[in-house]
Amino acid sequence: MDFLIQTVWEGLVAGVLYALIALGFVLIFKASGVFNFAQGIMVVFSALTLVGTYEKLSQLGFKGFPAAMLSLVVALAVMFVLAVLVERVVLRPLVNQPDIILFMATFGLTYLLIGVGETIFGGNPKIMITKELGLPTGSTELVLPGLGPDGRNGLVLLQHIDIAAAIIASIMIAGLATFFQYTRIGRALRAVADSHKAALSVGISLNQIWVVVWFTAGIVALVTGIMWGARSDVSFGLSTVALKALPVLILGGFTSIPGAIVGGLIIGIGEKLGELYLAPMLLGSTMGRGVESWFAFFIALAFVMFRPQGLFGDKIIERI
Amino acid sequence: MKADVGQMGAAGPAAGAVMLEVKDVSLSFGGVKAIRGVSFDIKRGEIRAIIGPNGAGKTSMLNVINGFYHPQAGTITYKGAQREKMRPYIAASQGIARTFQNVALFKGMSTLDNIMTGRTLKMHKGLGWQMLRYGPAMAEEVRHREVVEKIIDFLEIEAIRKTPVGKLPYGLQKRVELGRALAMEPELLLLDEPMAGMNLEEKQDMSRFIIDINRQMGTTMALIEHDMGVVMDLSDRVVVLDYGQKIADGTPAVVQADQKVIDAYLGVAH
Amino acid sequence: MPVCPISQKFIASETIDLRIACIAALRSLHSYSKIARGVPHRRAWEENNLSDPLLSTPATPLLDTVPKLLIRNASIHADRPAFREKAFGIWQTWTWAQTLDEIRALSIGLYVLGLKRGETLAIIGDNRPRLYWAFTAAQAIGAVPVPVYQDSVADEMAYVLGHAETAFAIAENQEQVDKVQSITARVPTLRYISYCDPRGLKDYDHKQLKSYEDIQEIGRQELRRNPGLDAWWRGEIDIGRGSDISVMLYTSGTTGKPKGVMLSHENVVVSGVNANLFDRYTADDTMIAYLPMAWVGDHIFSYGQAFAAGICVACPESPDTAVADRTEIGPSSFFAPPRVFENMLTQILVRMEDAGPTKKALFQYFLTVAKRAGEKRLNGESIPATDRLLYWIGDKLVYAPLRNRMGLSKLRVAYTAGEAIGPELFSFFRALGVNLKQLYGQTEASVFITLQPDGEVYPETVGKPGPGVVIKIDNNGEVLFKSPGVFQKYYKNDEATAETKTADGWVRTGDAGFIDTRGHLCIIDRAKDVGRLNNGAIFAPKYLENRLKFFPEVKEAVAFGHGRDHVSMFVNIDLVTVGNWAERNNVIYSSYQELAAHPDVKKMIEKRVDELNASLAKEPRVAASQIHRFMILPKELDADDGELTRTLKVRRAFIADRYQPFIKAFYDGSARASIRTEVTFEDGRKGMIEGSADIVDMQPHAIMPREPARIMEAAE
Amino acid sequence: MFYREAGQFKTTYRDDMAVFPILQDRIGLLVIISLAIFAIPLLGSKFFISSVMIPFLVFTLAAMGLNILTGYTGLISLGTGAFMGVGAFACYKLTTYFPNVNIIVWILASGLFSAAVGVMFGIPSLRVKGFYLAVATLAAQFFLQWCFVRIPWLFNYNVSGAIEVPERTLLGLAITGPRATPEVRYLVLLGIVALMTWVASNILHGRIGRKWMAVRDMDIAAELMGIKMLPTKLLSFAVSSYYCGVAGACMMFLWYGGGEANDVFDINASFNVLFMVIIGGLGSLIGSFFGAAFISSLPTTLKFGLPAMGIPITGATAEHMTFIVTGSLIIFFLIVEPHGLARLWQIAKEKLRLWPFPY
Repeated sequence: MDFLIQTVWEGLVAGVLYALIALGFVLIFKASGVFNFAQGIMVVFSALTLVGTYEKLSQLGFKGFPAAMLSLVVALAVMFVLAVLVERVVLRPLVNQPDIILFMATFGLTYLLIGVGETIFGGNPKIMITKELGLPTGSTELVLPGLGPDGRNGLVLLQHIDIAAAIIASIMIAGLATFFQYTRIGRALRAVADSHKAALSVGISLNQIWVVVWFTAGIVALVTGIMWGARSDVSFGLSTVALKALPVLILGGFTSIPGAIVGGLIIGIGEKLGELYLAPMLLGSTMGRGVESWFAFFIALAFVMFRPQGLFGDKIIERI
Repeated sequence: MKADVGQMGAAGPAAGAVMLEVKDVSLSFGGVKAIRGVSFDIKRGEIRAIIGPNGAGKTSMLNVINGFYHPQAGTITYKGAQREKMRPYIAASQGIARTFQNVALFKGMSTLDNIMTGRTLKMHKGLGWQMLRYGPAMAEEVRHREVVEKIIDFLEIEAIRKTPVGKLPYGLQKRVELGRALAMEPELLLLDEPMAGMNLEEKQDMSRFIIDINRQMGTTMALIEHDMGVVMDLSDRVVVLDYGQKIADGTPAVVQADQKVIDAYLGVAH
Repeated sequence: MPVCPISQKFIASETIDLRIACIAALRSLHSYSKIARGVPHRRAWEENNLSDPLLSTPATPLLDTVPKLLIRNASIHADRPAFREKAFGIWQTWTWAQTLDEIRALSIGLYVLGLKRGETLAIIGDNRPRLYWAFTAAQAIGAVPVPVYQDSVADEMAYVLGHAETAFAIAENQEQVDKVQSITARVPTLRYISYCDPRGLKDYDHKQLKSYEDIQEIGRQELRRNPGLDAWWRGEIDIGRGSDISVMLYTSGTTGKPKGVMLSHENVVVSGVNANLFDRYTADDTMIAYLPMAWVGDHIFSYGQAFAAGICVACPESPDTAVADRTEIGPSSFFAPPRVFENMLTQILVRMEDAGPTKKALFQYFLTVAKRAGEKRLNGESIPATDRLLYWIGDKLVYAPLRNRMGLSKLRVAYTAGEAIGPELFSFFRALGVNLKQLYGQTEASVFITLQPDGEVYPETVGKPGPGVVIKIDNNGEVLFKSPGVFQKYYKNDEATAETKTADGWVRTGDAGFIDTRGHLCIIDRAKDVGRLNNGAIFAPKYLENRLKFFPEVKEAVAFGHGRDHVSMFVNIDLVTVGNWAERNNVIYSSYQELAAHPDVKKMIEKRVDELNASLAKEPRVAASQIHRFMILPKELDADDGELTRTLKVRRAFIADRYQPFIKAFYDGSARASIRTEVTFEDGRKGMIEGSADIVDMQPHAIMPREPARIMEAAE
Repeated sequence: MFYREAGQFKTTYRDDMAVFPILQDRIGLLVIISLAIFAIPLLGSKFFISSVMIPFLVFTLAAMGLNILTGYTGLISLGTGAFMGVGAFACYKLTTYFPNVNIIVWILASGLFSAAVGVMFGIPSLRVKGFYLAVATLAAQFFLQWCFVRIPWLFNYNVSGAIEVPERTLLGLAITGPRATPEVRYLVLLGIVALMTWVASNILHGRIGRKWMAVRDMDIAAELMGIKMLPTKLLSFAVSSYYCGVAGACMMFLWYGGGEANDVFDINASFNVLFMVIIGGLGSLIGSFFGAAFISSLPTTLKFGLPAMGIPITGATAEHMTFIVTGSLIIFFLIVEPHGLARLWQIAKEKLRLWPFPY
């Protein structure tokens, strides 16, 4: 039983991170209709910038929390520049093109970011500067009386960074919600999501909004990158994990922020349960290995067969 | 135009037996009621107009008739058989074709291919022959091309035969769409605002086509149209909807004189 | 280059018997039809001269009617295309054998419905194979087809159908049926109306209305029921004689009611055969039929010539698509009035305006090459090797693609007629390698009076007398002709016939002209408009005006001279051309008046007038018409001011009246004249016309007849 | 410029509906085909044939397959790599069990297996559209890739965990395996590609092609006209996957000669083929050729092209540069011509047809 709880916890934490990546997707999709395939690479790129900058600073003898904070600012600045560039170079010339073309453009962006990132920071994995950023490390063992095997006390190991991740993610989501609800730009954003034409008619610059949205997605990516990097390391291999956020999108819907969060949690937990319980049971221990690469997709697939509009989407009324 | 109608009206097909009967049909989306307990019928060979102010539920009615929406209540009897809940392609196979309020052509294809697509239900040669595009597949293709060319000739769109429909002006797109519907050789043709956005000349052309289709091919038609002049000229009977309810039904003259209809069009508060 | 032997022979002798000419032409048809197929043109030509033994065999039956030609074509050209029509997206094609089948069915159907020998059948519609077949179907059983202009209003149609006592009418579609039905009361002889396109006619009363197909079906049923019917039908064709009336064409005549020109089969067939020999048409050729079927040109080209040589006739889908359809078909022979070529040129120039700089430069460069070498090449003259090479490159890069875009890739011969064609325009097409030629003809002549032979093409003439044609100019300058195509008479109008046909068989054309030193005919004006100078020389104002207007700087010109000592002229400059020149040369002007008074402009026009005088001096007949004095009018002639007609023709008398002071000055020797008169405009406004201008004196050239034409056979 | 269309008129619908109705186009095609058959094997170096032409042809097949699905039916798939893998493994198993049947037969038959798998994973297309479907097809990609690695039966329990292509002959000539020369493999591949291009063109020009395009352009209208969504979409999945499957088999047997699924048939392969389709031009067969030529030759071009241009690169930077250049080029192309190289080709052709008039 404690193993189950541990599994659920792990899934939950992974789910939070999936949800964060998905959130980045949703933000951009909602505001500009772009399926941003580069969201995964933005996670890696932002984290690399952070760590890379800190490395450079520490070579100059500037270390510790202030240096980390400075690196954080640099990383944010880079993400902002990226957002501006994307808007100028990619989105603006491609406005009104079919979705698939924009989708492809974000592929190009992915390649570009990989190339640039590797050229600047090198291809080797890096260690996340968790401690320097003031994030907690270490772990706590929870003793669960009577929940272990054979009625013994169960043990559940909670990484502090995971707890921090959950908290930070929650704060960020709350912050985003406030931002959307109560600021002018946030309201503009929602207007754009509803109708580009409507937004234009009330005098909102679409270009500005795109920059804001991409920058926001960049911040989300940076946070995701820090969290994920703290759990493993920072490398381009991480970007494939971003693909895991895709079933979350199916599940939650491409335009729903709550969908992204709930979907993330479902996928995170479901995947861990499937990996540790279902697959060995069905396929045996050798065959059952590695199912996590597709299990999440199957959950999502099974789900959409019954609810094509996703978790929180409205029933689609087709008009003609 | 009016003279035309009069001249042909004399020899035109007399409206025959009831072809389609809509009985107490209601339709709602979520909480919004689009159609409320509407009943009317369409007789074989007639041109039946459905009119009403914006949002009266006219297009929804057509969508119900060709199986795209499923009414929550009421029955639809088509050619003597009460209809089950079904997919639109079944309606198509039973001989119901339609055109759309906002042109719904296949934008990436030429006029010819669009109309050829209307022949889909009548073409059957399998993948094997299609792969070779030879023998029976080619013969079938040629056979149907002949039919399609007759339609192109009928609608006088020879000059745009190979033009991608996306490049055509609106009026011509509407004509191509009519051609595509005709290619299905329908028994019942649903026309959703066939003359919307057209200039006078285009309207006259379109009216002529509608009359010719009705008289020469004997096609039964249900027609939504805003131009009252056109409706009065073309249709044999008119049903008037307002806020999803039927408020009048009868010949153009009767409907035109109906106080409720006049109120609905003048916007008298309910 | 060979010259038509028949024409040579006939031109040589003034006293020929036209009857002999006809028979010779018809005989040549026999040998011609045998060799027409697949034999290179040159050989077809050589084998076709008069020494051909076949022609001296008197036993050869004459192919002297169109239906007989059909029978022949259906046997020797059975599987070759006779008619094509763009319909339902493709070129529907009928071979000669199928054509025979269709015509026979219709013909017998018409007979069954009661169409009798000698009765008339009206044919109304755009160019359609079925309507062409209707001609032959009627002719086969001895009836006379009467094509009617498809755009005539009901009144005109009522007159023609009534005058021709039409028994049957075949109409193309509902529109024409409606017209005919609206006039049935005025055509009591009309028994049946038939239609080709059933669209919209389903609900019409079919008591007197029959679809084309139904009539054919009647014929087919009869044929099935009665196996001997085919032989009977062919017998009916054999009864036909060349002297029978084959067709009646109503000329639209500028004044009075239309006249029904009766042409015999011989007229049509011989004219067709001669024209085919002249330009070596064979069954390999394709024509596009798009001009009205009621016009004699179309009847001879697309019917007479086509049946005589087995030429394939292609009918466009509709008048709107005629250009696109021509491009698809790529005809080998093409007739069009000058405005069609003008439109083509405009289209080319306008579209090239949008081209990129490289393409434009390329186009311009090779255009100059073409102007230098193209026409010479076509005329068989020698050109320098460099030009030959450049022309070859230009052909690959510019000329051939242009011809392709215009649908003229496969063209061998193109003709234009009807009105004067500008030499620039004419030369442009010839330079591009389009063998454009002019002809002069009339309904009364079964078209052909003169044609330009290959190698002897001069823009200002309309060519030499066609095969079998003799022309003469009478004292008034009017052109008269005799030819195998001379019409029989005007239907029910002996008075008009007598006016046109002289007792000794000459036909008055109503046009004034002269034969130049090369033996080519120049048409100068309508005979009635030609005046005389005081010294007795003819004065043809329109000729002079047209010649001058061909210069791009001249927009309008008005010549005076009838009853005067010499010719003088008003000139309007072309504001576009001269304005361009002014811009290039930094000449500043604020109005037409100012530009017209500019000394350099005057010099420019003076040079042009001098050029015209020089070329007039080469022709003794018109040399006296050289312009002695001219002035550039200080005002543009305008239709709104009543000076031009709405079709932009000069109203000479009106202008002479309004500008009386100027004309006076022309002939009293003043160097400058001014005018100030109050005028009432069409809309009732009153206005003042005032201005003054210099009169320019010209030095006439001495009369210098050009050297006699070179003998072109040398080029062989 | 070269076109002389005047006089090329059609008298039958058969002629009018020909794929190449213009004579000059037919001549051009003939020239290209004869160059491909004679000039390239005779004049091309072994390196050129094996690392430029063969990859180009293999990817052309795959791109055609994906174009049928994405370009003609409007369904986005990100599982192309896996469908190619199915073909490769199917071919491997078939030739293992029936070594005497000619390998070309098995290459063509292997597509049937990926067609079946494609249909299975195409079922969600009835319920979801657009990017939802794209993500759903990723399930196929990851699941199948997992199968290729986890089911050793598929690779005959080879210790390497990879396919090891055996030698197979045609008329005594080795066409697969280590002894098969690049020229022979190239010609076999060329034959397969030519045949399948012809077939694809036939299908697309007929009733089925029109159905697909109708679904792509306006699915609701298509259904109201009697086109059933599920069979139409599934047929598209089947045909598309068949092409991808054959491409995969060709890739393994005529190009690589062996390899591990995780390296060859991974998601990058799917993306690559999608690039080809988009850069080449959605809904254009010729675009598949262009796209495949462009993307498949890009790495080779960069590897040899950059040093030639004086940009010195070591192995690692070369790789980075490839990424940067590829990414930039993709974005550049999409901006310059979102309709792909096929549109440029079409414009060029149109210009030649209208010559000397401007387009």
